[in-house]
Amino acid sequence: QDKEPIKFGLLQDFTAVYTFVTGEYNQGQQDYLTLVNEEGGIDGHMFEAIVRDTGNEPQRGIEAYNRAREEGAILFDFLSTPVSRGLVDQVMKDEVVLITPLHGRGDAAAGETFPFVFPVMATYWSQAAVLADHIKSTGGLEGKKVALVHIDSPFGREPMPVLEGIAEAENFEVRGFPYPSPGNEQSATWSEVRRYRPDVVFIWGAGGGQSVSVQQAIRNGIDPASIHSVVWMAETDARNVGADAMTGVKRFEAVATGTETPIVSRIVEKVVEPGKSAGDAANVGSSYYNIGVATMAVAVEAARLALESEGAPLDGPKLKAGFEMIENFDAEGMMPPITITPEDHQGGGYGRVAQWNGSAWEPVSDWTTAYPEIVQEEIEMNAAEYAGGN
Amino acid sequence: MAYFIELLVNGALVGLMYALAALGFVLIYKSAGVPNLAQGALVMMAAYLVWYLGSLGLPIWIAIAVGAALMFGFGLLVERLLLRRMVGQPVIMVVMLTLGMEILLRGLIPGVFGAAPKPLDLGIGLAPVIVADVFMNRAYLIGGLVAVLLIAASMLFFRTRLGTKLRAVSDDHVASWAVGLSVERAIGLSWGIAGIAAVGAGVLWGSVQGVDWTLSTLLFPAIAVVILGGVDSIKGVLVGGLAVGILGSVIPGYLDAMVGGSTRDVVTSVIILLTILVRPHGIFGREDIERI
Amino acid sequence: MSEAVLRCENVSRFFGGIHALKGISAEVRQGEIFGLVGPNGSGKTTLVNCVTGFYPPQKGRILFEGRQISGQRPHRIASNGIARTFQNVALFKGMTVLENILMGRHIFMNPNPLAALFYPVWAAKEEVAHRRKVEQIIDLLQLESVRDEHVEVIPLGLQKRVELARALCAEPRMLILDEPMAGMNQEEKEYMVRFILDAQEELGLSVLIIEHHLDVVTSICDRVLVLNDGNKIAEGPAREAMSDPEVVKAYIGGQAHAA
Amino acid sequence: MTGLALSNVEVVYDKVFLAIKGVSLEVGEGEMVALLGSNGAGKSTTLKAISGLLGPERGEITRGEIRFGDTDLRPLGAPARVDRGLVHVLEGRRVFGHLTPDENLVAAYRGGKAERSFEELRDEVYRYFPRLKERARSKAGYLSGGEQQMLAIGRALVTEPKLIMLDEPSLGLAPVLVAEIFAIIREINQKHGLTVLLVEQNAAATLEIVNRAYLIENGQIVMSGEAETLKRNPDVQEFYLGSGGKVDYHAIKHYRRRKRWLA
Amino acid sequence: MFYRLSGIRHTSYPAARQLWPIAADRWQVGLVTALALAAPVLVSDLYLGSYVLPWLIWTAAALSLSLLMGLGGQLHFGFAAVMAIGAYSSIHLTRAGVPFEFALLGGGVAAAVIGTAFGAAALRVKGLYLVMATLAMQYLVDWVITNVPAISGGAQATLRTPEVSFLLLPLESLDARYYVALLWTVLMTLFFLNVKRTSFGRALAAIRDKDFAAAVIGVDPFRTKLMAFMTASFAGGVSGAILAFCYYGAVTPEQFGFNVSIQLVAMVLVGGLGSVIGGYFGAGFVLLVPIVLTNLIAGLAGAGWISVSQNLAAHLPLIFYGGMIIGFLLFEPLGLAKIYDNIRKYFLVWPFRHSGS
Ligand SMILES: Nc1ncnc2c1ncn2[C@@H]1O[C@H](COP(=O)(O)OP(=O)(O)OP(=O)(O)O)[C@@H](O)[C@H]1O
Ligand SMILES: Nc1ncnc2c1ncn2[C@@H]1O[C@H](COP(=O)(O)OP(=O)(O)OP(=O)(O)O)[C@@H](O)[C@H]1O
Ligand SMILES: [Mg+2]
Ligand SMILES: [Mg+2]
Repeated sequence: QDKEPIKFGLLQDFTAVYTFVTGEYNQGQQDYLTLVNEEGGIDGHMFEAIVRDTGNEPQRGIEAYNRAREEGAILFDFLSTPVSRGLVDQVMKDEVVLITPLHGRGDAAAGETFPFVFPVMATYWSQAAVLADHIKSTGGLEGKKVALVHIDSPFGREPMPVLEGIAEAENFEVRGFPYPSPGNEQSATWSEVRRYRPDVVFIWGAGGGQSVSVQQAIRNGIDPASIHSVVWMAETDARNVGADAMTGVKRFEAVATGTETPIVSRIVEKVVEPGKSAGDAANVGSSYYNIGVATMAVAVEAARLALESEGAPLDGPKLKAGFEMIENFDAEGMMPPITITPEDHQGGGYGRVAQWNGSAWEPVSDWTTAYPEIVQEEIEMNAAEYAGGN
Repeated sequence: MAYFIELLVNGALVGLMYALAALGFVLIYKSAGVPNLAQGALVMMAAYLVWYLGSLGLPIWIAIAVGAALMFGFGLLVERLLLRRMVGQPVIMVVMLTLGMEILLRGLIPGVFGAAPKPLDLGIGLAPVIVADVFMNRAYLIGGLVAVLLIAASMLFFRTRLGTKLRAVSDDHVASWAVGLSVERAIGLSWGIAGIAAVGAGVLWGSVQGVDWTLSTLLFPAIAVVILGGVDSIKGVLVGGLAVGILGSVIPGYLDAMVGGSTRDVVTSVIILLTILVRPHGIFGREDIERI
Repeated sequence: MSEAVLRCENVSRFFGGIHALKGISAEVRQGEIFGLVGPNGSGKTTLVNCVTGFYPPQKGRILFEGRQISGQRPHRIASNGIARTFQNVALFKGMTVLENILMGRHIFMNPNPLAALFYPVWAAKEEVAHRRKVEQIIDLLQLESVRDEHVEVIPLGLQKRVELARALCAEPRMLILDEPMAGMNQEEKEYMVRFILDAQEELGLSVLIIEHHLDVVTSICDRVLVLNDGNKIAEGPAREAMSDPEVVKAYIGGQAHAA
Repeated sequence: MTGLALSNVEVVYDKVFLAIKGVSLEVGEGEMVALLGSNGAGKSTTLKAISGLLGPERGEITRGEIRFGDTDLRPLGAPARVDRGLVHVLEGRRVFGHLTPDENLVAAYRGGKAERSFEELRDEVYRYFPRLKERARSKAGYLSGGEQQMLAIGRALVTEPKLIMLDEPSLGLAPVLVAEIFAIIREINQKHGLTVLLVEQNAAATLEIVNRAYLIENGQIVMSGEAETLKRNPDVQEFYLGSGGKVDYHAIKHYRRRKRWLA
Repeated sequence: MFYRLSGIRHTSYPAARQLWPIAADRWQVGLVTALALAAPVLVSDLYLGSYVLPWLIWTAAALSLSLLMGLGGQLHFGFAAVMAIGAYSSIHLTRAGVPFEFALLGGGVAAAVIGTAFGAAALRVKGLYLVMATLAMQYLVDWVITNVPAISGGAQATLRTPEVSFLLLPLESLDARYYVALLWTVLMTLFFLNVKRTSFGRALAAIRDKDFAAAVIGVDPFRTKLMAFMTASFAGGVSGAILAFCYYGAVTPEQFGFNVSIQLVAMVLVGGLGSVIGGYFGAGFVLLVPIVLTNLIAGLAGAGWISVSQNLAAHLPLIFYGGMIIGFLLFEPLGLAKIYDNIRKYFLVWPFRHSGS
């Protein structure tokens, strides 16, 4: 059987800003595709990953994208906000699928404005909403003081409008505390945070800056249990801070961690153990690895649906249609059940909160979505700005 | 008031941490006349080395000692393989060489040892040191002490005969040869010492932020320190470090809330610009003797 | 004797704690060759630097052709008609002899980046016109053979000559030479003197020359000024001033190796 | 013998420019020899070839032999040659401008390899050049030209040389200092038996103090002999001595006859 | 030692001042121009759009910087910020309804004004200090762009270029964008070549070599340097605008970050300071080598020729790239232009091994 392979362009930043995640994330993606191939592909179609480093540079992204497209790739994942943002227009013109899980433009959730772009997982807005909701249900939000300590970049500031919206609804106070990029030094910011005496702290950064944030919070006498992190907080950060010291810190979680879920245990058995993993076996099951697996699980599911309803050979528009047919897909329990529609490319904005227990991330809430109206308003506002030319 | 003092104290400590990274730069400049843009990469490399040695099971202190020895050797090697062939070339070429080296190391080290951040635990602990309501960062406190010690040691070193010889070499290579100084050995030595200083910076910063390539970006605050203090002055590292740290802590401490963005880099940039406008050679830097 | 072209009135200059010039007054007259001598570090170069604007005097003033020039920046002073050479040869490396000399015409050109955009209509004519003058000077100083060489490869003696050519190209009315004959042997010195005299005669210049070669000073200078430690210790016709006992003690020494 | 001997040395700059073409010369132990020649003749190049300083200027010895006593110098680096007792005072002084005179001397002191203590050597230098002692604490870059020249010579003496090479020590110096420095060079040579190789433009003063001299033109030795003999040579008189210092510069001819020594 | 025009004699001053005095060179230039004009037909869209086009634009940018660094000897480590000013200003201008042609000029003027202001601040210093001053400029401009949403394009910090046309040619198609970029690069090239022959160019070079000697023959160092900053910033600003409109289509602050400034400096140095052909080579090298290496290594790994981890494979281009910069400096410090020159000389004097004496 010689059915033509389905190609995905995983053109990511392995060497610059996203090094903290790309290695594990991309390994998870490749391993999952290997697993699918080992299991016979989808309807006999094999998956092929075109992996290139872009160094977070738009120009290298453009070249890698054009080349991969010529090689026949119909889905792209850049795992780099600048590259994704720079290529959104091109992707839509070329009618191929761009997935932007946990990066890129949040407003791409608006499927009608961004027909070929799929955030697939909870945007930063939804993440903030889920975290806020968790705080509300555990200790209440009313009258609390919330500090958003964030890297001083568009990404760091992104949750602010949503938090302000929720603050209005729930009657609490929120204030932003920016620290300069790359975040390896934040002491002045945290002195200010301590003076503010927050009840709840959100930390919104990535990479080394995250562990510095946690350390600084603890050094300033902030209870680890009141620290809530964006999705970028993993085992490595816990080891940096000190596994014990970090106990109690919470994070948003888009995908379950560990090797227990069926998919990951099959990867271990059929990919890792035979030595076919794309990287270090020790990474398997880590937070970022599993996120990578989940993104590909969604993509492969979309391809399966597209093949089923539209038939081979697949192309961009067919794959897009496949994505929009995804309904209640949870990757065999790895992730919240998502439903993608032509209007909602985020899949509902589901996630949960997990807490570091000294050795692992332990879920402390169910998969949920929160404040959909507030998030939706933000999405629409930004999407309208984009449609208007921005 | 306590807030102000806290900003001041922590700023000073941060400044000393930067000074630690800046020290290597000044050591090389002072004794070889080379602005070493790869100093940040050396700091990163040192941190990776110590992490790697630790992950082999060596106790941290031994790992640091071995790391220092290796970095010293690496400094000698850099001179032997690269700088020796650049003698007599214009400075901009040498600068470019160090830039090439920075790119090379930025690829090589994370490429070989892994790009994801590595933990480096010095056992410093996270509990704050609280003196009269002022919270001090314990890691920075120790880093500041180490910085002061290393700076003092370097100052003493340059008072010795060997130190004088290194300064002579940075002044004029050909004249140094003519009186029998081995320029090669002097430059190698200065790179070696800068390698050791990089271990200090790499280990302390690595323990705070984790070990990954971003350690090499310490070059920029380090350069701000150096410009303010004077590129060839060890005293300048100390004073420049304190000034950059304190100004970069106190001013944003009040300004950030008003502006709604983080102003530290702006403050640092303005410090650099003002220094250059008002006193181009920094506080203690030597002026070029130019006779017309 | 004709009137003064250059006039220094009570010029003082400090460097940090060093008092390099202590109120020097002097004047150079139209068409003469004026020697400036004195021990090393006595302030000769500093005086010249005051005149040409590199280290403006902190006290006193300097007049050129009756107009005050102290306080002006070097390039203004240059375009007023004063040209100079330097103690340590200061040619533009990486340029040929010809380009170096052409630089001397700068004050007559209009250095505008836009000229490059419209090169054929604008800049090309300008260049060709100036080339004629440059060729005259090259001819005068016998530099034809090295015209297209890069300056750093020609011998020091020729480099000094190129520097002189560059200064002459600016068509100055006053020429200042800082040790033009340092490091030259007898033969080369003679050549250099010949060129200086030719230039002075043919172009009608006033010349201020700093030189340590006593024989040259005494034989070509109309008058000299002797400095010592920032003070004027003698001034007057060359032979008289040079035999002043104080000058002999401070500058010439017991058994003079006049060569 | 422990003198210096060059035979047939050829130096090429930048792989293309032949600066000296087969220079041979000898300097016997304790002797004082001068190397005279016009600008760009290759005097400095010869000295650099001896002291091993051609490298930084992209020069290279392509042929010939340089021996100092029994040792072949060509394979040695510059510092090793200083250890053998050969020191070069560079053209244009080149003191360490940011160091004080004292520190300049320290930099040149050879430490453990030296026979005498630093203090001893320094005091000796200050004995020769008392002026330096007065300015021992200010930066060398701000010294006057003559003082810098003294410092450069003093710095060379601290290396305890057997042979000292001086490249145009009188360049840019006032007559009184030229006399002083020449007197000191002579003293160093006569009292301490230090061998001296002197490159000079000031031929008159030089021929007064040296034993022998070589004339170099266009990278080749064109004449050599005892100082007394040379002084009487008509060409040397015309081109180097200026007919005994009695030149009337106003009467110089524009075009001169060719030199005769190759004919 | 230096290249001489052996065998060619000029009979008038103007003839000696031609841009390309050698007939073979004129042929070569003509051929390259013809190839450049025909490129859209000759080269596939992939190569035209992802290689040739950015290469041209970055060449123009590198030449702008080389004007300052190569001719003027003024180091500038914040040139990406200058380009950013040009790019952002021109986009905002076109959005405000200004025709594209004027928006380009406007971008250049904005860059020139701000770039010159920083240049003026830095005029007192040279070398390393100038590097730092311009670095500070980079940080300040970056900060303003990221912290002022009105400039950066709202919360998403992305600013898309509106659809425009250049002299009635809509910038829709790749070919149109290519020709606009080509036009600008050719203009820059001619300008650069001519600058070297004008009094302005020589004054710049003079100041680079010996500022005091330049002053003494009447060159105003302040004015000349300022003019160099102004000219280079203007050209850099226009290049930035062209980059935004003809290549990126949407700008984000990262596109003009500090590392881009460093890349520009590397382009100028690797190519050869102050050399036109070096600008082309340098831009090509710095821009394309990492890309080519990435593809090469991926290809080799895919074919099973090398087996390294994904992590190391991704870092190999960086390693080679750094290594090549070092290699150039060690073995050919005058840059790629010098290598080209050596080859050219070899052929010019062929069949002889050396020219002249
Ligand atoms: N830029 C400067 N900074 C500090 N001191 C200086 C500077 N220029 C000159 N001096 C000092 O001023 C004094 C006079 O120096 P100047 O160069 O004018 O002497 P000179 O007469 O030209 O000597 P020479 O014959 O050696 O050239 C010296 O003591 C010198 O050290
Ligand atoms: N670094 C170099 N590169 C190329 N050519 C050089 C270099 N140094 C010297 N030369 C050339 O070699 C020849 C001899 O130079 P050298 O310096 O030895 O002359 P010199 O006799 O000392 O003259 P001067 O009286 O000027 O000091 C000259 O023609 C000079 O141009
Ligand atoms: Mg002088
Ligand atoms: Mg010489």
